[in-house]
Amino acid sequence: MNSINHTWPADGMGRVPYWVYSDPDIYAAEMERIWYGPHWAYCGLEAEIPKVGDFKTTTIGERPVIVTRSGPDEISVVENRCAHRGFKFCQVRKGNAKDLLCPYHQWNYSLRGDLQGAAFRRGVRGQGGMPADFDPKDHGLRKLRVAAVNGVVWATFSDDTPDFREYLGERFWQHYTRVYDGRKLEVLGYNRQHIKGNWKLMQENIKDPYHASLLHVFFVTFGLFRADQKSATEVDQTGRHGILISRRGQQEVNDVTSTMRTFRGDIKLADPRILDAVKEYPDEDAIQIMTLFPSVVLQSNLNSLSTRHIVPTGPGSFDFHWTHWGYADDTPEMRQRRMRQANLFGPAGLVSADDGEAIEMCQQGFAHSTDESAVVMMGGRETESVEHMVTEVAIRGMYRYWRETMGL
Amino acid sequence: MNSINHTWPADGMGRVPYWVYSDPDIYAAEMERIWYGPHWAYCGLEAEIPKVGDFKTTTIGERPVIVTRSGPDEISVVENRCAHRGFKFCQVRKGNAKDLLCPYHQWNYSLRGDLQGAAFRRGVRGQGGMPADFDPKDHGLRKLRVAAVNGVVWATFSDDTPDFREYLGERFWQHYTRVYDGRKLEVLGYNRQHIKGNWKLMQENIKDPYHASLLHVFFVTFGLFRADQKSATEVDQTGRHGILISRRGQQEVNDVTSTMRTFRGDIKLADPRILDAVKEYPDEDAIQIMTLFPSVVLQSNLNSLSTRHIVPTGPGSFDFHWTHWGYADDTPEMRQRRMRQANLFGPAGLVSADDGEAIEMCQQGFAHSTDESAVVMMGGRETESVEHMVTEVAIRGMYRYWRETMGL
Amino acid sequence: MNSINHTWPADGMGRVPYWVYSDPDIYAAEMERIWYGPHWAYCGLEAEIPKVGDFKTTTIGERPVIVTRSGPDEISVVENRCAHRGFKFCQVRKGNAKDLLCPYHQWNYSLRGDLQGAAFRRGVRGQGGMPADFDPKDHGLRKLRVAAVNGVVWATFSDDTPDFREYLGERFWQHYTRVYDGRKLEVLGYNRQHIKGNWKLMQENIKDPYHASLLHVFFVTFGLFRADQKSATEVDQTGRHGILISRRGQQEVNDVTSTMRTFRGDIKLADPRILDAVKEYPDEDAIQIMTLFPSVVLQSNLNSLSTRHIVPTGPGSFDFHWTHWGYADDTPEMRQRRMRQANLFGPAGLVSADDGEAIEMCQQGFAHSTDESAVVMMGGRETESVEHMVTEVAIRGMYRYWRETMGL
Amino acid sequence: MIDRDAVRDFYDEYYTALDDGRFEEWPAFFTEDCLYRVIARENYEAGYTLSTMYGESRGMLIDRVMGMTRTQMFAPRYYRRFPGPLRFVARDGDSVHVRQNLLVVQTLIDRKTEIVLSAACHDVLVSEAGQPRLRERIVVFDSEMIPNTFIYPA
Amino acid sequence: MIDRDAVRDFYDEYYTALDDGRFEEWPAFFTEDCLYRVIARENYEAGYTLSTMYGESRGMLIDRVMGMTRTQMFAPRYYRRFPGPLRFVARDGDSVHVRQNLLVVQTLIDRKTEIVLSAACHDVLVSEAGQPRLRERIVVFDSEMIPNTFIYPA
Amino acid sequence: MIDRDAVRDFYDEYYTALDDGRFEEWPAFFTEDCLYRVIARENYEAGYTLSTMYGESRGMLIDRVMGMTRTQMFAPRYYRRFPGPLRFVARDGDSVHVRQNLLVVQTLIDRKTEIVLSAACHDVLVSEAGQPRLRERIVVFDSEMIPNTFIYPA
Ligand code: FES
Ligand code: FES
Ligand code: FES
Ligand SMILES: [Fe+3]
Ligand SMILES: [Fe+3]
Ligand SMILES: [Fe+3]
Repeated sequence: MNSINHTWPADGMGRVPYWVYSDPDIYAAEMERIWYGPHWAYCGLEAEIPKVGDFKTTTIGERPVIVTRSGPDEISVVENRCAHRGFKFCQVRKGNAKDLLCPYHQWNYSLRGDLQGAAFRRGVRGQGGMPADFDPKDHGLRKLRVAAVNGVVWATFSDDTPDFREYLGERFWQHYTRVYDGRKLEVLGYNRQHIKGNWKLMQENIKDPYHASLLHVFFVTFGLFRADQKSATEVDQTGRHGILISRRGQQEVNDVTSTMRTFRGDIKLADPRILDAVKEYPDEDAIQIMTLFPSVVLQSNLNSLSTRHIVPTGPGSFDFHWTHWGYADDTPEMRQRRMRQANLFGPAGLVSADDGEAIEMCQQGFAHSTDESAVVMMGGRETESVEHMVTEVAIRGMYRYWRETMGL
Repeated sequence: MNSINHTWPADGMGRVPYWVYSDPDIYAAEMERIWYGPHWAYCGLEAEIPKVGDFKTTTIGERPVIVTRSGPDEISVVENRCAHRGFKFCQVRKGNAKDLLCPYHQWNYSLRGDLQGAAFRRGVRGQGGMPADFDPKDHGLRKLRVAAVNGVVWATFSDDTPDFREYLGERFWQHYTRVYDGRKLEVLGYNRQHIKGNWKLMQENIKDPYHASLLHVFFVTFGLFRADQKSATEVDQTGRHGILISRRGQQEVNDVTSTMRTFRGDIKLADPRILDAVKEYPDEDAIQIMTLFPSVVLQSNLNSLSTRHIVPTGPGSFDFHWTHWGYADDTPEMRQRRMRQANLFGPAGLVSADDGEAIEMCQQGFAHSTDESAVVMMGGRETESVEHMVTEVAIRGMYRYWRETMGL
Repeated sequence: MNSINHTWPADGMGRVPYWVYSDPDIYAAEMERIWYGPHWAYCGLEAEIPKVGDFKTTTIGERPVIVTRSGPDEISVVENRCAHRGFKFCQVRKGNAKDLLCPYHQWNYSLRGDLQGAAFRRGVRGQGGMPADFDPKDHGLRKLRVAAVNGVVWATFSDDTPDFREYLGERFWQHYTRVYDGRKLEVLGYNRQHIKGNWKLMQENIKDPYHASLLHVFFVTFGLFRADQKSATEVDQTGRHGILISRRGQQEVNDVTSTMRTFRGDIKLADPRILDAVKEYPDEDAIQIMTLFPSVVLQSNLNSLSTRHIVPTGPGSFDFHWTHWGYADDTPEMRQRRMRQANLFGPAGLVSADDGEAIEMCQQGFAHSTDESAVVMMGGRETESVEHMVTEVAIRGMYRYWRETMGL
Repeated sequence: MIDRDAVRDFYDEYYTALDDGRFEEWPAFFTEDCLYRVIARENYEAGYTLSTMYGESRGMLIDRVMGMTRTQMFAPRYYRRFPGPLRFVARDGDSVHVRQNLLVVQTLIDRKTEIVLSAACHDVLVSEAGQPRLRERIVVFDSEMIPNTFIYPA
Repeated sequence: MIDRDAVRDFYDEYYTALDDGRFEEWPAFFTEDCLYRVIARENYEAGYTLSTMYGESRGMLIDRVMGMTRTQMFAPRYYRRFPGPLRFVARDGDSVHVRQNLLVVQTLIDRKTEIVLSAACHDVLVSEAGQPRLRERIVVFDSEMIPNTFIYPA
Repeated sequence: MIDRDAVRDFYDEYYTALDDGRFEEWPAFFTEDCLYRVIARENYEAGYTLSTMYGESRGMLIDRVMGMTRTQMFAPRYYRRFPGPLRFVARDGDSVHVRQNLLVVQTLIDRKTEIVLSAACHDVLVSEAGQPRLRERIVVFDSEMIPNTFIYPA
């Protein structure tokens, strides 16, 4: 990273310099150190590939991969790049196959990524073929380490990545298993957005509960999310993961709403079913939104459950893939409820659309002032978990970790 | 600018090397030294924001700014980038507001850009909030220096920029005040073009009267602009500004037209009202087109008045915003006349369309021969004003100044 | 090329590192050393500009050029960039003109590219004009060296390029003159594709006969191209050019087809006229496809004859221009036959569409793993011609030459 | 019985109201008890019910308009709708099944116009008080990767 | 009285003439004394009269064609016009008020096809010698940031 | 005698079958002995006969579908066709000459929707067994620089 010559602002914890969002050398280093480094990346749900031979394609960082059900109780993740001449041979989103075949020269791999056959390897009628020293064992697909944890599939390019539970830390393991508790999951459908902003802005957006109670008029107005509600903002030991927890409040006018210019006391819903949420977990929390660094947001918001996968496509943009899901044993009513509440989320979400727009507006705002920096001192300069949402602590935590990892 | 290793061609004044139009390092240096340096940049017309609280958004170089009527006799220009986390919070072209509010976390600024309030600054019910050392005075929007001169608003990022009249120099101040004479202006409408060429090509195009009498068949044919007319090409002391002055001629065939391959002697207009221009200034000039470096072209052409704002969007492209205007006290006939003549200008202009196309064709031509250079020796190698239009003197002037400023 | 710090993989001849396809510095060096270096580039067919004054525009590397019939027996190739200020003045695909006129300031060039006139060169009525030392001889268009060989026009920017026959070498000269035998050619039409892959992938695709017998199900199925056919893969002395020769086979099932997963034994054609090919050359070859480095593929496939011109548009993409042709003395039946067979080729080709897609899929696959490398050891590690098609020898040959030329 | 001309006029009104941004008029084009979905083709074909925009009553459409106009934050933009030929698929009783392609282009300030939605619309129209109304409208879009947000209804 | 079919046929002729580049025929689709505007939506909505292309008589349209074909310098391009459904807005006396969306795409040599204009057309047709003619045509375009130039009429 | 409504319905069926990917039904829209061309405008105008897609019998169209569905290798994509207004050019004997613009947009996985074809279609319809059928269809496209491949028929 000798090509990077930036220095972090003096007020270390309270500031984030804008060059972290646009410098191509920073971005290239992030790919190596973060995305292909010692971190678990989101790959999908086991429910997407239930039967042996089922596979799905996805992307980790910028690299295409294939997630296969390579055995009854085995999931494999291999790079979607033929070992012969680099062909991205799997082009569909999902499918089922006995093996992985590259159409260009018919190199053929097992569902685990081992090269099983290469057409004409021994030549045709004594002509051509691979040299004697060609050993199929040296020519398999690049295999990633895999962790399938309570229905979610994770993978990493690095040998140094700690095991998944350790990667989360005990506290976040508890949060994770609250929702991913081992029950079978069911896919309800997908939403996909291309957002013209740096990938970290998505992490920040979710790590920042403070915006939610101000930007999201719909949430605020209907008391779904308000700064005066019992809530917590937690950061893991390393600072990289975060979670925002909130109880549901009422649509009441009080001392806090009076400070919110965006509160609309007069609004009523013509059909309130969109908000008819039911308690489905032991605790009283209405919302738990977790950011697992670097690749995903795990949402449990009212009864809307989803994973939101971040796929960087350059310093200034990323693709954002939503997988909405429910439990396999959901009642039809519950399934219907999750569907209805999905109106709040995704690219047309009455709440989430605000975030996609906000991220682009941030990138537009600072893109040409990279010597300036953002202020992230709401709630102080610390990086410890707190029992409220009036804070940017989780953002500070992420950059504490980011600087360690990037050596900046 | 250590990353720039180019040397100017031997024939210094007579040549412009093609790398000035495409090298990204040159472009980045131009942003710092020229666009954000000691130069006045065009922001708009006072007539666009007549009432207190009126604002408009625009761009200087690549930075978004907001122009506000912050007081009865005060105009402010602030960067359109929230001091909190960089949000480009003002997204509309125009509006009226009591203050400037960023929707992301409701930081709220005065029309002058001072931070007036930050939601939850003191926390919510004792939780969170900004640290004790958070002083709103340190967190306002970046303010630019402003000059509102006879109806036109100018701004600069630099403290070293001389005052506007000095920036123009006496001679150009006279030219400027010929048209911008203190009368109230009125907006007639806008035209906008995205042109795939380096921003300096637009400056050159207008600084080059010689092309006008050859390229613009419509002009030439109807005697609106011809090399045999009384005219002048002036350059300011520094070389950066230029003006082209011309009297109107006739549609006559003579020794000069014979040298013009594009003269169409046979063309007549079915409805000549498009050319029915009237004298509206004391002098006899039909055309005065001024280039105020680096950001704008001020046109008074027949009775068509406009500002043409240059907004660079990379080494190889810029946006070009036309504001067509008239005087507030224009008669309906005169307003109608300016409208009609507007057919000659803008993206569909019978004359100006040629220029937009010409600029793209230049960029296409030299983009892949950056070691070659343009010839700009028409009228010699000097950079002094002349009493004719058969010259590239104003282009030479601009590059004389450009090299000083860029240290090349 | 000091900015390039890559090292070739250990297994020199058997590997191609993926950075050759995406590094912008490599690409820039390729332009200088290969495209504008000592190589003949394809410009078109003489049949496109039969009459004196006929011209066509095309591109060599990234530079626009004009090919003119400057005399009854003379063809000139000049850069499409005005010597004045770089204007790409010729914007049409084809035309006929007495001279070349730039519309911007009416500099006017002969069909050979000599400056014949510059408007107002001597000023207008004693005003302006070019300085005394302005010598038109110094201001012509950049002229390229030209070779018109049996109906095909070639040009080069370099003085060091050997003459065309020598450039091909005796063996490839024989292949070239098999099809381009001096008979008059006739244009049948064009096809154009924009392909998002590095330009060398197109060269590799054609230099690789091994894929053809596996990827192209249509070919394989109808016995048009199969690994069990008599064939040859030849490489010239330098390694840069290649040719693939094949006899036509039958739609038979045998030991080889059994190894081809893509063979469809059951498919029949409803209207077999598309394959009704006739022998038109002395030899028994059904297919001869030649790659002349770096710019073109010369195809004689059944009775379908075409040139396929490669125009790079960046490290990750190129334009691919097909000129389908026949002999001027073709019978109507033969012309019709070539037309019909064209269904196999071009962007919708039942065979060629596979290749365009394959190239993009390769670029997608390796773009983000530039430290990895392709395996090109089919048929060994040698670079000598062989009497079969089960080989990547011609790819190895190209990279042997490429490394010499690039100094890598 | 709704005839072709009535249906044609209905959609002319429908799309004009949306293009003009008269969103408050939009819910009235539907029956009180209706189904509205804007759904990605991949979901539709996989049998997933998850929709990007969803309403199961006129009330929910009214709430969508309220949310869009009074609560959502987004950059100003124009949408323009280019419906393809109307195809009459079936009639059962008093309802008409209509199908139509739809291209929606958007223009943001100072940006070039781009395609935001390429879709097939599967509609069911019924007659209410002599007026055709949508009892069901399923907009199945190919353009699964949405350029950030999808704000206004299709 | 101009009927629907006559109007439909009129626009078929109108757009075909333009798509085919038979520009010299274009002015004859208008009345001698007519109004033609191609105007940015921001201007139109702000009440500004400034138009990107403007004509207040058939003569001016003739001059526009002359200027375009004999004096302007521009790169060769194809335009193709995709009008939306015709909507009949009103009739007063012998004139018909018609409204229609219009998508214009352009293709330059070796470049991909792009949208150059997304607009709504507000037209007034009258009958002259049994022929419908345009007395007024206002093309209000959303695509305010034009890709360099707008050459051929809409 | 084929009337307007029959032609309209015919094209509704034609484009719907293609949009839905029911390619095996496509050849039946043509007469046994037919001519089908998808040809670049530059070729068409220069009098070159070379076509990007070509068929001179229903059989060849059947083979095209077979090749496309069983032999070609390409990335999955959606095409959607947006035909412009139908224009009746001429009638000779029992055949109708029809002309129509056509915009085809394509969507590849995770990519934005783009224009793949902007064209004018010159068709000749005849009546066979009471059904209109295409005896000739020439699709002349402006979009000469194709984004890599053109896979499905227009
Ligand atoms: S690239 Fe996959 S088999 Fe050759
Ligand atoms: S970014 Fe503006 S208030 Fe937070
Ligand atoms: S640029 Fe060609 S004459 Fe001036
Ligand atoms: Fe949010
Ligand atoms: Fe000009
Ligand atoms: Fe091939």
